[in-house]
Amino acid sequence: MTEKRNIAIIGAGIAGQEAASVLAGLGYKVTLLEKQERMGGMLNKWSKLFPDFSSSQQILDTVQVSANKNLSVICNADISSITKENGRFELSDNSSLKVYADLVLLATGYNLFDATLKEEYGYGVFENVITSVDFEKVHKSGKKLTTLLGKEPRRVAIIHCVGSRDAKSGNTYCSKVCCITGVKQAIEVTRMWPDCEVFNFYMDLRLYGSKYDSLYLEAQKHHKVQFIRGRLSEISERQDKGLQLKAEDTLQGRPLRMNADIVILLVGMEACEQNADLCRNNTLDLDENRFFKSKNIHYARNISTQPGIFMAGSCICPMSVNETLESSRSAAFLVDKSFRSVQVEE
Amino acid sequence: MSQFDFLKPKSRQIEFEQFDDRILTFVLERERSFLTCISCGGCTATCSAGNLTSFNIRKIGLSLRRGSINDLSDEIQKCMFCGKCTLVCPRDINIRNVVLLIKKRIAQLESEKTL
Amino acid sequence: MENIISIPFLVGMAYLFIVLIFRCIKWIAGLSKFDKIRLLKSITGRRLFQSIKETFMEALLHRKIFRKNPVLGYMHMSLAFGWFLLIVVGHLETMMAEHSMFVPFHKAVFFRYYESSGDFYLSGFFAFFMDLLLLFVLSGLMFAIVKRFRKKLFGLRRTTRLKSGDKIALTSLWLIFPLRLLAESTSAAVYHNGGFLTSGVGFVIDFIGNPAILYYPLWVAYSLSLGFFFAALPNSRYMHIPTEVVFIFMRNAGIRLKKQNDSYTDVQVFSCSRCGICLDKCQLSVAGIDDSQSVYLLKNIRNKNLSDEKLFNCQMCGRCQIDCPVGIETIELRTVQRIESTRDYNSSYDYLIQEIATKADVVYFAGCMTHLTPRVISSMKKIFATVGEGVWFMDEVKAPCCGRPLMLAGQYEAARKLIENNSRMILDSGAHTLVVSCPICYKVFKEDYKLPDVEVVFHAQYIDALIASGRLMVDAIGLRMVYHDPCELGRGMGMYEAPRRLLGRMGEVVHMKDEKEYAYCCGGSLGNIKITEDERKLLRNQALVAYESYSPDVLVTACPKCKKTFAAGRKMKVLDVVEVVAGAILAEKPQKVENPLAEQDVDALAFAPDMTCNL
Amino acid sequence: MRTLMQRLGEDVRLKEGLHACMSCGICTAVCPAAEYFEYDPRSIVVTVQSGNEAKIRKLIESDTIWMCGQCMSCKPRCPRNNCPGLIISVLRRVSQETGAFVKSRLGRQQYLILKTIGTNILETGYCVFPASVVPETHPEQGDVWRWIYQNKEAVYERVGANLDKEGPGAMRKIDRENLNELERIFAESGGNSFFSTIVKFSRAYAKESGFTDADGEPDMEKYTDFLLNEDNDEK
Repeated sequence: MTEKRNIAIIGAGIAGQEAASVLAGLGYKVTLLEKQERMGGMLNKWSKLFPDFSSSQQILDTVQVSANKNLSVICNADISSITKENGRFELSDNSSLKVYADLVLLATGYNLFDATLKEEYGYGVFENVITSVDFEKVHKSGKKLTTLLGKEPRRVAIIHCVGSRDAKSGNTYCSKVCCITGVKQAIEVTRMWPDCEVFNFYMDLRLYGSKYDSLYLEAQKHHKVQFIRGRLSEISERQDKGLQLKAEDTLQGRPLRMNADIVILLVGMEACEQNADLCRNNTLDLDENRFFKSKNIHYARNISTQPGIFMAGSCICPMSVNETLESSRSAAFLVDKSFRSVQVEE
Repeated sequence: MSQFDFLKPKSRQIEFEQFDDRILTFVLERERSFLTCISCGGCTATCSAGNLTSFNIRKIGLSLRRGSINDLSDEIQKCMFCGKCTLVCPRDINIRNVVLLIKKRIAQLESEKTL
Repeated sequence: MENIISIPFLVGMAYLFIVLIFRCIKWIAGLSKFDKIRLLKSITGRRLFQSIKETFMEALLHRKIFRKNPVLGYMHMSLAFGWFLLIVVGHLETMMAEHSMFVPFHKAVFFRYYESSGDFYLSGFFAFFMDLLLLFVLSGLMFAIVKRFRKKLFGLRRTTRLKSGDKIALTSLWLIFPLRLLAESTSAAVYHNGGFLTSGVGFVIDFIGNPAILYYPLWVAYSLSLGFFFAALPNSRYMHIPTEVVFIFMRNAGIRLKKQNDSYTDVQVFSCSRCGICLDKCQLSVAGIDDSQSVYLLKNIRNKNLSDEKLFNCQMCGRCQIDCPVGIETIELRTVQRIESTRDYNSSYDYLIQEIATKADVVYFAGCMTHLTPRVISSMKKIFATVGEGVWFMDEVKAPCCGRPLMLAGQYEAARKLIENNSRMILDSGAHTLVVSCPICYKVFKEDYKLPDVEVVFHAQYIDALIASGRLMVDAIGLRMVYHDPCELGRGMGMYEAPRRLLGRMGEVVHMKDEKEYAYCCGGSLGNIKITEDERKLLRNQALVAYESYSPDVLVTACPKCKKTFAAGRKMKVLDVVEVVAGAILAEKPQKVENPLAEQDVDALAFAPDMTCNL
Repeated sequence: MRTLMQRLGEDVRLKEGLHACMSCGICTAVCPAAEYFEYDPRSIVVTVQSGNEAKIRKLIESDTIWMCGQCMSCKPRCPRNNCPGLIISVLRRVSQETGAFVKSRLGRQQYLILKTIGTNILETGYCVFPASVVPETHPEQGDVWRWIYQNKEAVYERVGANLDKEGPGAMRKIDRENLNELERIFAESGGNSFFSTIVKFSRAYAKESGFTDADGEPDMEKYTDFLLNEDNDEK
């Protein structure tokens, strides 16, 4: 009976893959659609995970969907529209691809904030300004973080809330994972260069998860990472390509000028631009932050405003890896439940 | 040995009960966005005047919200009104208007000779 | 007894004249000594004719309104010029009938009431011509009535709201000409004369009623409507009619607005006809701000109830001023009010005194806003380095403000202190050229700084000259560009061509409908101190949507504030002119041209695919 | 040359007192000194935590570290188990050892304290002994103390004390044997060398500041006089 039920999952990041595995295991016909060439999504860009420095590859390997007669994967499928006809959903991309399903699970994930939009922080202008994602790339390559001239950095500044909690960037929400990422990367920098001074510039430290605060404590105690409460206003470049930062040390109540060799911008998470396309032709809604809107944020977080469309992972709101996986299992459970209740009614 | 530090019990504590809200109320009635400040300090860091002198626009806002308006009249005069603070504020606070309103209220209080 | 009907008219007229004379005396007395001399000289000299001509063209023919909006122009012209001709021709007619050069005023106005025979030279012609003129005026009146209730037909989105004085004046004005038509028609019916219009209407009246009974009340009503209109005029917006004449004379005499209110402010304020053209130009309405536009500013100044909330809620972009048919200096007037409003505010910049200048040929002043757009600064540095200019970057580390933002807020005294200090620094440097990359700074450096032997140039001009003289070479990079005119640079300083010429050297500048003096404001203006950020976004989006419709590769502007505002809209790539140049610089040996559009490719940071989808 | 940070780090009290501060401010909130002085234990901890040599030097040369009353109210309240009071003790020690204390008014008073309490304890066995609190040099004690001082024999007898006399009882005279023992403790524990360090730096400062006798040697009488009258408000 359930074999005939088709589920389309958009996005083969860890959320999509986890849900696909669970649902295929329950006997549903699952089509997993990925817009990029390969699966894994944003986690491919990460090296190590907070708070335990475990490898992101390990997670990717663990959630990777295995060959299964109930599961088919289509890559390079950039789904841009969902319509419902005769009780079935039709998913199509900009070319000729069409996928039909009885139920849709959105696992489209998130986009990274484009740091060039925060021009005063100099990303794309000054070479020694990098983003947290650039840092992950360096870390993953096994190389050490160096300045543009290949030198050992004496001082690294990590800037929190770039593109998050910032009306000027159009994102007034908190991306939630950047604070702990900043702490993690600060430790990673000091592990690369024990003599390097690392400063974190924050507005509020939002270390909400279990074991996060102990990582914060560890960063201070064992790695001499320093925390300055103050929002960076601008970066300028010195003659020697070093950077000069301007912020206020709000706890001292005085403006602060600091030279740094490298600045890491903790870029926030944004909703995908394609979300709006998917909302066309149906009653799917976005919330005020352009993420998919839940039917109820407490007890129906995975349920969208369009009956038959479910959601998993960071297309709902910014989430960490463990939350994403929990979210996708929860979504799989609700999908299964909805099929069963429909059959009872029949 | 004319004076003794320990015999001068003038408290530094912020006395919330002696809240002088004459400027704060005036500003808040006219610029609601002032309510949302999180004291991130972006304004002070970017401030043109703050880079040249001890002027600290965030602290001015904070003093207002703490109801202490001593020395505010002198401090606010240092603002050059360039608007960089407004341009960097992550909470979209119209800081230029806040400054203008503070100046207006101070001018009013000074003319009433109550400041 | 017969003259009784003219009494309401005469009383109203007398009252109006007394008020007008009183006002004129007050206005002239309120001028400074120099302005009085200027006015006297202009009245006695050749400028008199120019003023008279302008009065005729603008106050009667409404040439400027006609050019902008022919229907609205016709409405104003038919009412003003038609009525004027009715008075003149009516007077001639009376002179002809009375065989006298001097006829009492009321005789001419109520000519058809007094004159029954129609037996004088050219009486037939006059009857026809006067009817034609009346028809002309009535057609205008019809438009006015339609406009009041169907403003959209006139291309106006909104008109102003009326006060009680306006309502009386408006009602009586609307009644004057229909009543005149009816009164003259009943006369025509009784005396069997009149032109094509009055005799025709008279025939109808005769058919449906008794003209002999209606005759007297209608003439009284006509007289009353005139009387009411004249009496209400000084306290209504129709005061603009006589005031505009005074305004034209004063303006032609060379009188200008001061940094404080004087009677010239009053004259400009009273010259506003509240035609509503400025309302339509104002972008604030897209943000739902409907009470602070120029017309309301003038009204509020006149009624002495101008609040700060309205005074400071204006972009100071100058779009309203471009099309004002009366030529009221709305922006300068608002600035004066801001000066008046902030006169008691104190400021002190003693801390600036310690700054010391560096010797250089050229001074570069980036300005506060530019410090938040480091690409502009790095592009400027690249150009200076390429041409080998000896530059002192005056505000590289510490940024004193140019003073313009203070001026926009009305704090001229405070701005002067900054100007003095910055002037000292620039003069101490011994530079011959001051380069600025921000239009806000450019305007104040050009207009309010006294920098003898220092040429103040805007970066677009400077770079254009570098290229023209061969010191800098740029390559055509084939971009299709929309150029946004910054308010302070375009309408503020009249610089439209230099940036376009510069951009034209490298790519195509798209010609647009709303450009140059009609360009949009980006919404980010420092002139507006009350607007919220959300409202600013609505203004910005209006401009962005317009620019998007030309599907350019890039939106180029010449102001850091505009750039930041537009970039935050995330609709298209936004560059400053100097960034375009920096991306197109040709070194001596041609090298690969750097495309300014090339972004740091975020996706390139991902790793080569090591995982396939072949499950 | 050891850095200041190294010097501070060698002290076990720093290990005990500073783990990691998150600037919550509870120490400042509870601190009695912070209520009355320009004194903020939180920012002192932040400075030490930063390890910035220049800032730490500035700190040990300032009045700030001498304002703490060592009540240790901060210790039980810190959510991170830090103890600003202990950190300040360490800062004071380094200030004394390096001679930085003579750079500040409150720091220079180390010499006065040494002359009073330090001398008292070695000579009498008491930190504060009634006979040493002379009304002339302690006007802050007021008129009541002046009367007690003038009539101290009678007053102490009346309350049952055995003031400065042989035998048992409160305020009794400490015998030579015990005083010798005390002195040995001071010699062994480094108390004496600590005292001599303070004296050494104070003498050098006195000389540098022109408080000298005819031979150009430091005149500590004059210097004491100077310290007693140094203006409180010159800050």
